[in-house]
Amino acid sequence: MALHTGRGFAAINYPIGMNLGGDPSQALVHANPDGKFTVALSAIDLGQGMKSVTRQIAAETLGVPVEDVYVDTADSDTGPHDMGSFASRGTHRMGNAVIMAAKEARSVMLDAAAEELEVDPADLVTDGRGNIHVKGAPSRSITTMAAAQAAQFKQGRTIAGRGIFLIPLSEVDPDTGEMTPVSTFAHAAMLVTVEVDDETGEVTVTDMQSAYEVGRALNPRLVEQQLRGGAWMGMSHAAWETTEPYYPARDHGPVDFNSYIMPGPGDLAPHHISVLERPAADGPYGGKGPGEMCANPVLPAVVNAVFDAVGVRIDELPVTPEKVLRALQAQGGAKPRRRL
Amino acid sequence: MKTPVTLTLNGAERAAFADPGQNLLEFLRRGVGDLSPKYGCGQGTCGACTVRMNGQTVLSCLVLAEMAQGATIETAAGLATPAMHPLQTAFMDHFAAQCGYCTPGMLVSAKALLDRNATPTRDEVIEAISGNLCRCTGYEPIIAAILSVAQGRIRA
Amino acid sequence: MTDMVGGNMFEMRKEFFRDERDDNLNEVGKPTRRQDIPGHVTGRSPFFDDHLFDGLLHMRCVRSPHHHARLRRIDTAEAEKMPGVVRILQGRDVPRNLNTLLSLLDFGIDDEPLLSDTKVAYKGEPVAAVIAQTEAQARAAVQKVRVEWDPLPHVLDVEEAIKPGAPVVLDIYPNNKFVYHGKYDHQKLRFGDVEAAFRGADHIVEGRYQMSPIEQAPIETCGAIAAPEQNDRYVCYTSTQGLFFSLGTASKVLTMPSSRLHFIGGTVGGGFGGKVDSIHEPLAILGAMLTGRAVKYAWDREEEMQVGAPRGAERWYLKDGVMRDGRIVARKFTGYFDSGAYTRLSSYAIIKGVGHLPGPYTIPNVYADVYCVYTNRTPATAMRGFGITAVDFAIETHMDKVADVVGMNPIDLRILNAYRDGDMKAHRRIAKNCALIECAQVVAQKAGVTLSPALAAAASTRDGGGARAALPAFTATDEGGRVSGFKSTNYAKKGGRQPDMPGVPAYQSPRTAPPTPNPSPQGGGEPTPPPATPVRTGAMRFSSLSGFRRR
Amino acid sequence: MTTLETYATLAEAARAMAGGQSAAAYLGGGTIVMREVNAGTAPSRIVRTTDPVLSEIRLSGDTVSIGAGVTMAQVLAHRDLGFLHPVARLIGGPQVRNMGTVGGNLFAAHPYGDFAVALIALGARAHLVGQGARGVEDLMRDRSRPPLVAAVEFARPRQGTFGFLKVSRVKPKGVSVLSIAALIPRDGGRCRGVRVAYGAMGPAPMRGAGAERALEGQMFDAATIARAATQAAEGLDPPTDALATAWYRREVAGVHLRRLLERMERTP
Repeated sequence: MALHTGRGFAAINYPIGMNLGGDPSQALVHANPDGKFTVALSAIDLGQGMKSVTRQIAAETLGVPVEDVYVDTADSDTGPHDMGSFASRGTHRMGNAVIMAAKEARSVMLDAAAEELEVDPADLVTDGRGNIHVKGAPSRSITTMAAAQAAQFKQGRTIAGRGIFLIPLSEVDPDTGEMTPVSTFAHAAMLVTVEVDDETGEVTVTDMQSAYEVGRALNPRLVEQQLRGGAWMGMSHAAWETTEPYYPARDHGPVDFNSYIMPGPGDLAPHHISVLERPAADGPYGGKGPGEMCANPVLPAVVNAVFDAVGVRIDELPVTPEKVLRALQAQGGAKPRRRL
Repeated sequence: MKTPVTLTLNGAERAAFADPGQNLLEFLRRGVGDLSPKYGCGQGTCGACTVRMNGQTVLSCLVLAEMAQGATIETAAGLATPAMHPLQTAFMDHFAAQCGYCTPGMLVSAKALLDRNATPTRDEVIEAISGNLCRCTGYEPIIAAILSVAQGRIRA
Repeated sequence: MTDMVGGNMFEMRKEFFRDERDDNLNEVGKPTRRQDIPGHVTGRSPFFDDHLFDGLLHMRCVRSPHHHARLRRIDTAEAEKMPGVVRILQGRDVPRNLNTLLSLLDFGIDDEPLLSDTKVAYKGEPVAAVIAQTEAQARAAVQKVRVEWDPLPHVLDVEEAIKPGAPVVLDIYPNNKFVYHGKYDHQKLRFGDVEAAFRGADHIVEGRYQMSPIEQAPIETCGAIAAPEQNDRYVCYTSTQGLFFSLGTASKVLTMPSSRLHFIGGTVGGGFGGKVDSIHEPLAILGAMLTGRAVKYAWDREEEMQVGAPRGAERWYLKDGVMRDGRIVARKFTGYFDSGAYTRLSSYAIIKGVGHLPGPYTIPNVYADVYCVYTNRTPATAMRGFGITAVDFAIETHMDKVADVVGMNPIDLRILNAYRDGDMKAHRRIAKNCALIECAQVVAQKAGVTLSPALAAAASTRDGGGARAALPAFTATDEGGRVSGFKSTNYAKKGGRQPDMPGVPAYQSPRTAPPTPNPSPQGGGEPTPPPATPVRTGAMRFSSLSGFRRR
Repeated sequence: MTTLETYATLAEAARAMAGGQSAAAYLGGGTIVMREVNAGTAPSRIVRTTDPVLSEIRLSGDTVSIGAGVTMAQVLAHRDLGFLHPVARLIGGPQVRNMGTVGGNLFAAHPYGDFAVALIALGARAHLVGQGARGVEDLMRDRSRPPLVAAVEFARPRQGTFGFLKVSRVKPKGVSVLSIAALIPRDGGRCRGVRVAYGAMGPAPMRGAGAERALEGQMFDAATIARAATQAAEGLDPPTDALATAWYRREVAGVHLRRLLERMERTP
C-alpha cells in the first residue's frame, strides 16, 4: 500500500448580484420614539447572515450603535419588495437599499436634532454611540433618543426612510454575447493538499490554503462562516456528493443522508483562510458577497491535487475512490507529478 | 385511535394525545408544542430531531410517541434557565450556527457529551456530534465551541 | 485580525488595497454577533414549520414512476374513501396550471404544470395531491390513487437528447433545446477569431469535463403551510428564498391578487438555491382555498433528494490555443446544461455562465456555444455558484492541463494570464476592481510556492488596459443554430421601467478616488463600453431570452 | 393505521407475531421499524415486549450471551465485551447506538448489519423464541420472514484472535462500503478454525470461503495473508449502490482483508 501526497491549485472570480441586473431590492427604516430603529425587509436569511449584515449597515449609516437597530424580515405585509436571497445579490443589493433608506431617516433625525440644538443640521455629526453633536463641539450634543422624542412629540417629524437599489436590465447580443452581466466580481485562490491511496483509490483532503477577496468584509466573522462552510461544501462537491452516482443513468439515486454522502466532522482538513478586501465601487461600504463563490475553487483544486499525487485526471465529478482506482489501473499504477 | 401520553419535558409534566404511529418528534412539536427539535429526514440519518430520553440521546423521529409514556425528555428548549447555558454562549461566540436548523439537536448531543465527559478531546467531540449533520458551517466552529466550554474558555 | 480555531487560521490581509478603504468605521467591519443567534441556540427561531394550526391538514403528492409517459386516466375513487382524506387535487383544480419560474421577469415561456394532467416528463413528477388529516393518512391514500400510464421512450443524456430522432421531452422546444432571443438554439459568445488563433498557437489543449448533479441538501426540507386568514386572505408560512418570488408565482397560478396573499418567511433552515422554485406555496394555498383549513405541503427527505430540483449536471468541452511561454491566445467552449424536464432557471444560468467566460483571464480570442438541453430528468435549478461552479471546475482543471503542457508552475500560469484593471473582457466590458493576482500570490506565499520574480511582483492594478483594453479588430460570427418560427418578447416594454436612482450609495475612499467611477444606472454598473464591433446586429433585450411565442 | 401491541413476555409477543389477522412488525430499538412507520411502509400492527430477558448480557465461562434487545451503547458500556467495542463503535452515530439493538442488526438490510458480520465470524448462534437455536450465518440466508430472536450466544474469542474492519466514505459515522470480521484462532502458530465474514459484499452478511480456505491450517504470516487477499472476493456477490459498484467492492475486498489481517498479525 502506498499513500501519495499531492497539491493542487485553482483560482476563480465570481459575479456579484443577479446576472444582467433588473433585480430590485427595497428597504424601509423607521425610528421608535426612543430612538431605536426598525429595518423592515422581505429579504430572506437562510443562514448567510442577511439580518445581521443589514443591521450593521443600517447602524453605520444612521450613526447609531448596532444594538439600537433591529432587522425585521420577512413579512410581505410589512417588508417591501425584494427579489430574494440568491445569486450573491443579498448583501450587494439589499445592503445598498438599506443605506439609501437609512440615509433618509438619518437626515430627518439630524433635522430634528438641529431644531433642538438650534444649529444647522449640516454642522451635526453622530458619534455612533447614541449621541448627535455639533462638529468640533462635542459638548453641544443631544442623544438620538431625545432627538427622536422631539421629532415624534414636539416637531411632528417621521424619522423614517425608504430605499431601493436597482441595476437596470442589460441587453444581451444574440450574435456576440455582448452584455453587462454584473458590476463587480469577488475573487479566490485555493491550494489543496490531498493523500491518495493507490490500492483503494481513496482521496483524503489534508490541508487547504486559501485567499478570498470579498470587497469589504462587512463582518469578518460572517465572512469566515461563509468561507469555512463553503470550502467544506466545495470539498464535498469534489469528492462526495451527487444525486446521480451513475449519471446519466438514474439508478441508485440517494434517498437519505447515508447514501447521499458529505464529509463528516472526521473528514475535515485544516483550512487556512486569508481575506483580502478590495472595495466594490457600488457595493454597500464596498462589500461584495462571499457566500456563493467560496466553494468553487475547491472542486478543481482537489482534482488537480489528485493529478499531482498520482498522475490521473478525474474530469467527471465527484472524484470517487472507484474513478481514481479505475484510472490508476488504466495508467498502470501511480505516477506522481509533484509540480507544486 | 389516539393514545394519551404523559411525560416530563424539561422538568415539567406534559400530556397530550398521540396519533396512531405518531413519532415522538411530531408529538413534542404538535402535541405539546416544543418546537425546538426539528424534522430533517424522518429516517434517523440527520440528527436534527435529537432529544434526550431518560438521559440518553435519541432520534425522536424514530421513537414511537406511545413509548415515551412516563419518560423524562430533555430538549434544546430546556437548556436556558433562563440564563444561557455555557454551550449556548459558546455557540454564539464561536459563530457556530448559520441557518440554525441543526443547532438544537447539535446542542443536545453536545450537552450529553459534557455531562458524561467534562473534558473531551477533539476526537471525542467529533464522535459525539457525528450523528448530527450540519450543511452550513463545515463543523469546525461547532467543534471549537464545544471544546471551548470543555476547557472553560468561554468569552462572556 | 487573526484567529486560530482548531488549527484553522483566519486572517485579514489589510495591507492589500489599503488606500481604497477607510478601515475606521463604527459598525461595518466589526465581528458583531449575529442578530439571530440567540433564537438559533434556544430553538426559538421560527422556521416555516414552527407555526401551529388547529386541525392542520397534510398534503402528499402522487408521483410518476416513469421517466416519460402519457397519462391515460387518474382514478381517485378508492383513495377518496381512505380514512382522513379531505380532498384530492388534480391539474384541473389549478386555476392556471402552467408556469415557468422566471415568467415574473417575462423570461421564458410557461412550460411546467403544477400537477401534470396530460403527460409526465420525469420520474417523480406530481399528478395529484392528496390532502388528509394526518401525514400518515395522506401517505396511505396516495398509495390508493390509480393512475393509468402509457410509457414513452425517454432520454437522459444531454448529447443524446439533441440528436435527430431523440425522444421529445417538451414539444414546444426544437430538438430539446431552449431558443435564445427567438433566434438561435444556444447562446453564443464571439470575441475575436479563435480558429485563426489556434492556427498560430504553439500548443492546442483540449478537454471534456462533467459536473455531477448535486442536491442542495438544506437540513430543513422545502415546504410551506397555508391557512385562511381573516378578511378573505390567505397566510403562507414558507421556506422560500425569495418571498415575493413565491408570492408572485402563487398570485399568478392561482389567479389571485397579491393583496389577498400574506407571505411570512425569512427564517430558513438553509437554502443553497434549492428553495427558489416556489412549488410548495401555490399548492398549499390552493389546498387551503379548497378545504378552508390550514394545509402543510413539504417534501420528506427522499423527495428533497430525488424530486427536488438539483444543481443540474453540465458538460463542458474546452479547447485552448497556447504559446510556449504560457500565454493563452484562444479559448473555445461548447457547453451543455442538463435542464431536466422543464426550464426552471437553467436557460438563465447559461447567460450568467456565458458572461463569465473565459474565466478570470484576459484571452484575446474567445468563443462559446452553450446549450440549454431538456432531458427526462428531475428539472434542475439554482444552487450556490449557479451557472459558474461547473464551468469554473472545467476552466481551472483545464488550466492545470495547460500548465502541464507548457511545463509551467500552475500558479505562475494563472497570474501570467490573469485579468487586470482596464482589460477588455469577452463580454465586451472593461475589467475593474480585479484581485485574482493578489489572491494567487497570497496563497503561493502561504504554501511556500516560489513564483517567477516578474509574476511575484505583478499586480491587478498595473499593466492592464492599453492594448489589452481594445476590442478585437475582427470578430468571426456565424448563424449556426438559427431557428425560425420563434419570436422574442420584449421585457422593456412590459414594465421594465428604468427609474433614476437618487442616492444610490457608492463607497468613496477618503484618500483616493475609488478605482473606477461609480456605476451609472444606465451603464448597468460598468463603464460605458467602447463602440460595438461592426458585425454586431441589433441588440436584443435580455427578456428576449424568454424566448418566444409561436407565431 | 398503526397500532402498538405491548406484551410482558417474549413468548406472548412471538404468539402475537404469528397470530393476528394482519401482518405485524416487531419493534426493537426502532431504528428500522420506525423509519418504515414514518414512510408509511410498515405493517399496521407493531408488536413489542418489555421482557427483561432481552436486555441481559451473560458471561459464563467462555460463553457470551447477549440479549437481542441489548443496544450498541450497552455493548460499548460492558467492560467484558471489549473485543466487540470496535464493532459497536462503528455502527451509526451516538443516537443510533443508544437505540439500535443486537437483534435488530441481524435483520437490518444492506448497507446495515455490521454487527451481524462480527457475530458470523464469532460463530454465534441465535436463540429463537420457541424454535431452538440457529447459527446466525444460517439465519442470514433468508431474512424475509424473520423469527423472533431472544439472544445470541458465542464463545468468547481468545485475546488477539478476533478483528474487525469497516470501510465507509464518511467519518466517523458512515455506512459500509464493506466490512470484514475475522476470527483467527492459532494452534502452534497455525490458523485453526478460521472464520471470515463480510458485510455489504452480498445480499446479507456472509462467510468468505476463499479467504478461510487460504488461511485454514497455514502459518499466520505475510505469505498466507497475501494468498488470502487474492482469494478474498471468491464466492462473494457484492451489490451496487449509491456508494460503490459491485466491481469496486470486489476489487478492494482483498486489499482491506489484507490490511485487517496484517493488523491482527502485528498485534497478537
